[in-house]
Amino acid sequence: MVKNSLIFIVLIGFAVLLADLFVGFNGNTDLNTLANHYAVSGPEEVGSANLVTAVVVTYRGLDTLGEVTILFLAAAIVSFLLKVEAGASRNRKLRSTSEILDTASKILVPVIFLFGIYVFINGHLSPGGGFQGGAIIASGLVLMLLAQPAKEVGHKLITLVESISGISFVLIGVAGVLFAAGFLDNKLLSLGKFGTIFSAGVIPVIYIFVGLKVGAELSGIITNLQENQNEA
Amino acid sequence: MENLNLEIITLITGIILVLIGIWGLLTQKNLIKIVIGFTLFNTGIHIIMVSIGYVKNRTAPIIDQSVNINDVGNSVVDPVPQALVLTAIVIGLGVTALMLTYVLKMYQKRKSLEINNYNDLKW
Amino acid sequence: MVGPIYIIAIALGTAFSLGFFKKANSNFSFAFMLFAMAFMTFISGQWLYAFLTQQQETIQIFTAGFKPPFSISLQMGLHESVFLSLINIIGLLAAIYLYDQLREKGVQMMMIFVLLFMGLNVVIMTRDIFNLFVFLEIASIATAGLIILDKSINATSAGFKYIIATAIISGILLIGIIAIYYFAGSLFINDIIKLNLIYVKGGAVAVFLVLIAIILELKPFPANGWALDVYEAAHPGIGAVISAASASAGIFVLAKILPIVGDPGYYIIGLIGIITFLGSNLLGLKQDKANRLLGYSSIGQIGLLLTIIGLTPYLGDKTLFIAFGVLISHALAKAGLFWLAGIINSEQIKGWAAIRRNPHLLVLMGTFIFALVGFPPFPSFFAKWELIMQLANNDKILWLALILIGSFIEGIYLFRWFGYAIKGENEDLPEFKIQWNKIIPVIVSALGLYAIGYYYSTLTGLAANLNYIPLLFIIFLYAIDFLPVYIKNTISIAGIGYYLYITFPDLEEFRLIFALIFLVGGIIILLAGYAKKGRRSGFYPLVMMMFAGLIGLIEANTTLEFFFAWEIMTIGSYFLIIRGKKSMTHALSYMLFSVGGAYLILAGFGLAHIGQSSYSLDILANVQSYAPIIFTLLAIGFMTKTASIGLHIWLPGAHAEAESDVSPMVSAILLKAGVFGLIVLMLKMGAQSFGSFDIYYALAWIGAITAVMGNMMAAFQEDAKRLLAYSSIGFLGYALFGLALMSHLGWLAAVSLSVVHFMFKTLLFLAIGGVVMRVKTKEMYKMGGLIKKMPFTFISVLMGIIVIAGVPPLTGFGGKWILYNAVLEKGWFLPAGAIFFAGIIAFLYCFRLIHAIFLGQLKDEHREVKEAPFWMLLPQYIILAVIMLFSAIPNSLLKPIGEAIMPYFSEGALEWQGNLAISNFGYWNGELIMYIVGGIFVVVFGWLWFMNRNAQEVKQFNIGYSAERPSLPETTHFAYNFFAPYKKALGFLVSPIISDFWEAVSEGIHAIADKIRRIYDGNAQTYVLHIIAFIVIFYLIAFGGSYGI
Amino acid sequence: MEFKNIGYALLTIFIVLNYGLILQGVVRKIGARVGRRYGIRWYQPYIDIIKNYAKRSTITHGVMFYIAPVFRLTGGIGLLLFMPVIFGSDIFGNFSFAGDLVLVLYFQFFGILGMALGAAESGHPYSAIGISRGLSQVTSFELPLTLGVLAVAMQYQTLNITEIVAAQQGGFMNWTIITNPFAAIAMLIAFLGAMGRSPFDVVLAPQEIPIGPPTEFQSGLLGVLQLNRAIFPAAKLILFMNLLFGGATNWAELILKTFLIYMWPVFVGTVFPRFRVDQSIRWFLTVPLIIGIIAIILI
Repeated sequence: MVKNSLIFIVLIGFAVLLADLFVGFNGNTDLNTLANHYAVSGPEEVGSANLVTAVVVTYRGLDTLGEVTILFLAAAIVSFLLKVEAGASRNRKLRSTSEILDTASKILVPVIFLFGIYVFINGHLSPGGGFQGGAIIASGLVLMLLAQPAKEVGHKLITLVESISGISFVLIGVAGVLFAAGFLDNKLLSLGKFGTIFSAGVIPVIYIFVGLKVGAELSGIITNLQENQNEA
Repeated sequence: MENLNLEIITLITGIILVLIGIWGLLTQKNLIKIVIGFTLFNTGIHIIMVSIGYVKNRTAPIIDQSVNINDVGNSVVDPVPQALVLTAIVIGLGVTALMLTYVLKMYQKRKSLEINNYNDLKW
Repeated sequence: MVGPIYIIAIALGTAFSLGFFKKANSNFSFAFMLFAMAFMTFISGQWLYAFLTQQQETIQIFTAGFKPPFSISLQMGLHESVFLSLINIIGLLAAIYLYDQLREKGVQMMMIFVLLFMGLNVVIMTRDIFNLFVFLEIASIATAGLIILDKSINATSAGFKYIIATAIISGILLIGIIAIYYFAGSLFINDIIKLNLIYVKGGAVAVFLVLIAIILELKPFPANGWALDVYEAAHPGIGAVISAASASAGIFVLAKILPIVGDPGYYIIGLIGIITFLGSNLLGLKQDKANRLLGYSSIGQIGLLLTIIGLTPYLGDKTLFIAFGVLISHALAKAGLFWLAGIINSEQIKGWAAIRRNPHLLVLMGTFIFALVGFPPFPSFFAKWELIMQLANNDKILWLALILIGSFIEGIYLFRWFGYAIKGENEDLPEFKIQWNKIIPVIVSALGLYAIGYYYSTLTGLAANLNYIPLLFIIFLYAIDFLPVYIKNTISIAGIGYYLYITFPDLEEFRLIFALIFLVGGIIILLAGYAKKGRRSGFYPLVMMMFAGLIGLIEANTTLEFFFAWEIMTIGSYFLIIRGKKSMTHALSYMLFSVGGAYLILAGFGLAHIGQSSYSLDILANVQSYAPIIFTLLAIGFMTKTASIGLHIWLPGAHAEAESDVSPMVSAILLKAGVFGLIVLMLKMGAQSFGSFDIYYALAWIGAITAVMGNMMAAFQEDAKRLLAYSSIGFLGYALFGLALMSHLGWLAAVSLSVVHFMFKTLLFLAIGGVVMRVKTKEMYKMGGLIKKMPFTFISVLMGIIVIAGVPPLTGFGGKWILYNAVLEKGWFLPAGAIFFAGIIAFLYCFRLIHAIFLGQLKDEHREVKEAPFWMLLPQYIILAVIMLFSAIPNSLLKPIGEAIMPYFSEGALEWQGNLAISNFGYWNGELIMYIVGGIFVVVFGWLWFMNRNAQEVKQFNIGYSAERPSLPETTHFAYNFFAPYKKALGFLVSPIISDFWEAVSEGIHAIADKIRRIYDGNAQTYVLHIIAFIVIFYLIAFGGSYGI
Repeated sequence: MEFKNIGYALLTIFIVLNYGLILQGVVRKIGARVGRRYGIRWYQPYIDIIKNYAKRSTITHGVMFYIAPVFRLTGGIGLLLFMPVIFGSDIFGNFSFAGDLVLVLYFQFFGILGMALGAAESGHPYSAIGISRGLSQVTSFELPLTLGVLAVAMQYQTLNITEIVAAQQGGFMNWTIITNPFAAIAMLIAFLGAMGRSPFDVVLAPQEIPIGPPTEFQSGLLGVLQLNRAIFPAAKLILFMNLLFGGATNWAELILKTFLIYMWPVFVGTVFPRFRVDQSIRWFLTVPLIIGIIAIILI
């Protein structure tokens, strides 16, 4: 009880802090200089219709690389920690799934995968992008695993996709240093015609790799967690 | 109630979520619930971030039919917090995944989700 | 040059590619990873080189081809390159160290490892605040991954705590960053700095959140339980990375965002820093697990760094020098210790006793421990020196005191630990094996410490004259340690002799006198070393280190040189003392008193430096302010070495348990360093008083009480060497008293007594050492009747005690006589009464010493005892010859001393007519007394011989013993508790009040530490609560008062 | 220093030796008569010495044992000779030009320590016990004595005994005992201890321990000690006479004064029973110490 009241007091203090922080916040009526630059010059400089994508992949591309790295790290740690020791007997008790789920998944999973690919390919044009697409792909995998718990997903494949797309991302970045103005420079490829699929320089390429990578990483995490279900 | 605009409401919601998240994280004894507390905290922060980037009466920063290509600067909200929140969400996802994995591993070793059972290291 | 961006590319590329490799190729994948680490190190090192030598300009790297603030930019400047090099080198070494683990655990761990360092590298280079957040997260997550290297339950739960805590912290950071973005409209740090956000309502809170989050990443006390658990549970190789590399990066980040906060931030950082420094070190006291102890120490060091950063406004342009000196010492030493921990593989610090199975490992460990505490020649020494000087200069006395207190507390547990390593029980400890990959990183970091220490000493400018020749000689002796003892002994003697020969012409006055005591004394005592057999491994470098320090004291012209030498001497003597038997606790208390004393000296020098630009020792002569305080600090500092009452408890054990030829060194020579310090101090500073209270009068009383207590305790000892040790305490009481008189005669007495003390204490310790060597016990009552077995030793002891007793005609009397005259001149009769009382008490222990050992009944088991070896006797008889010379011709000793004193105190000098000394009060002719007494003695002896020449020598038990024939020497030799009635009457005076006092202090501090550390209850929620509460409390501190961040 | 000094010194020793022996005998005689006993003959000490030298069997326990009496007697004679015995007399100033009061004070211990060493070599536990007691007691009365001496030296601004005596000339009102009573009292109390008579005679403790440190000494060795027993107390008497009672300008005055001073410990000894060592230590470090401190403060 004492502890809870202490927590309460501390939380009140923290609330006061947050209140103090935002006491002057009254919504924005205008973009600040930075945002304005992105909005006004973004389409021209980057060629991406989705300004968020422009910011994410180009202007703040290094963040995105870091982001991918974080997922990669998380996947690596999960796979390390949950790695089932070779030779360990596997006696998982798995619930059998319903026919409906099984059948539906067979139809839906390819569609979901396709949708995911669509989302990341169109990342520079519409809401969406590599992360979203990757997440969608991974959700398809979740569905698949729910329907067929016993299915072994090829870790090798996941790793391969993950590594190749990761390396490609880095290589694109380095190519920017070598052949354009800087690391992850968008103008490595021509900007193309604004608003079409083949536009916005390397953004779609990067987003494809990001999508694949994120999809692979999330899938890796999910399969690892799933394989550890009921594991002694 | 004039001040209670959309962004203020979401901001306050975010703050409350942060506080609830911390409260849960501090008071729940079940490891999974603690992780949930963290995700609430994290989500609250993301909502705060988005609220901050909002500009009154504007649309998403995607140049499509709803945006006048020549007046982008006056028709979209700030793309930066949205880009940041994207990154933050992914990071949060990674962290949450890790937390759950650790909890799983701890559970596998000791068959308990009670946080008080993991106090071996102290002082 | 290879662009810094390639650090990222290489690291990421490597990490991503590692996925291709399978376990079968682990050697190849490890090589691949190592190559990446090496390449990162190469890039950063290459930039460092360019910045240092080629006037390279700081460069900005723009990503995505846009300028900031539109894109993320990185910066590479001198500071960045230094930190990057440090971190990457540690990373490279850590990777080598973790060779087995990384290979065994597979490619994931290698990926994580590389990515951790990639994260840290970007964190240092980036100039974008959100990018900073992202890469901090990478580093955090990678760390969390490395923590679970061995997948144990403890590691996993520690990892969980770590993730929860860092996730909360980064959440806070994120809130702060987004708020900053709101207020600043930019994420580019340079832009944000320009906006002075702290003057914007709400902006200040945003800045505060970022600041506090970065500080929390540095694990401040008390919101750091999670980090401690990590240090304890993680593999030591990982602990090294967290402690050394991550913390360095964290500090750099803090420095990077500091300009955003502006000046008010310093206050908060300093406050948190000092709390962390003190709190963490305090709690470390109770810690007995090695890795966790290292954790406490790491956090403490980070606290010190925070303090230094917080004190930037007062440290000015020295901040970087100081902070980096502390940081690099911490990083290399802490990494080294963690790595050693992995080799020793002992959870408890007591288990480190195993380390001395390999003496070289012990040397490495010592290097790290001394570097952490801030001894020379390590960078931390120069940093600490500069820190104290600057703080004093800015009148930040409280900060100065707190920093020294914190360092002292850290010294306690580090040296206790080191003591276990050198002297703890290691019989039952498991073996450890040394692998090449584990030892190389340790060696490299130790060498790095030495190299950077040397580099640092050249940076200070005034340290350029530091005398490294003796230190090189020490290294030489270490290199030839495999040779037999007589060769090394000869080389050592030759070394000292040669040094004396080349420095002799430059010495004068007191320097000459003390140089002779130190160096000639050293040579004489070293002669006894020929009596030792075998290799005497490690002995000579240590002896030479002590002498190097002593020489340095003599030669010092600046306060820094003096302090440098003082600390070198302390190291050498510490090791000499701890070489003895059962010496662990004594060496620890010696070290603690030494370190405490040294800090007082440091503080004193610092205060003396206020308002003066020079560093010469002469600044003491015209201090601007705090003169009496400076004097008191320095005096107490020096008195820890002279073992004045209250500060003496280290001495008896230390001297008594030392080896037979080390005891005279530490007793007869080392204590004089304190006397020399006092002399320098008193000469420079002159009369000092607090208001009307004369400090010298207090010193006189301290001297008097020391003399009485020292002598009385000596009288009650059963252990011969302990008796001599207490006698030293008493004798230095006389010297202190004499010095305090501040007159010609007082000083003449003090200095001549110091010389005499050197002689008889060498004589007695060597003689008793010889006896102990032969009879294998130090308990006097277990000896007896040895006069017939060891007649030469007996004569030494006899002469020695006559000198101590101050009975005419031998030279000890001269000191007494001068002291009487000095007292009459000065008029301090009450302390003088005590001094003379002490002189009489000296008879008690003198007699006891000679009686219990040499006279009375010979024990049966000693019937075959032989005389002490020739090489033990030789130095004794050399000294005996000098004593006889000084006794017969007292002015051969007193005149030169008098001349040395003359320039400072001319009044009341003795007038010499031949050998007749005339003072204002009386006169004394030592030579004549010698003849008269000799004459009377010969006449009386002749008379007795004439009357009684056919006396018959009888056997041992042929005594008139109440008509019974005693059969056992044990019951007949009255020696145990010899002064029982005296003890009954005055024993209460020597009840161990002082040691009880220090013990109570120590117990109290440990109890407090134990209570406080209960806050770390091992529960992740508690730790998070600490974090939130920490934020709230410092929010209130920063914004609550009128201060405002 | 000339050789005739040696002759005068021998003369001094001769006079003081005889005086000391007679004093010893006479005082014992008086003590016996006071106690209603017949007592010894007044010349008994001479007889004892002659008897001891005449003994044919002599044993020794070793070198230190053998030379211990030499140390003892050298101490006694030295003490005597380093003082001016007769004020104003060059002849009986003896070797006082070699050192001052400090020398005299410290030279007392020469004999004590030498004796202690020799006695200890005998290996007889009673010797050792006696030494332990003796040294303990010596240290305790030394403190009031030192304070008194410092007070006196300060009073006369000199450590030169001759000058101290000179300052006290001109009637008993100039004696230190009158001019500096506290110092004198402290010293006189210390003197009780120095003389080793009851109540501070536990060192020799004639009843329980057969004569303390000298237990093992016999024949000629004991004879030398007996010589010292005549000279050493006499020398101490002369020292106190010089410091406190104006010294003596001729032998008659010296004999009179020292005899009267000697009565002081004799009376005290007759009245008070013996102290244990710890008792005497405690006592010396209370009353006389306080008096000594008062003397110092009053200077």
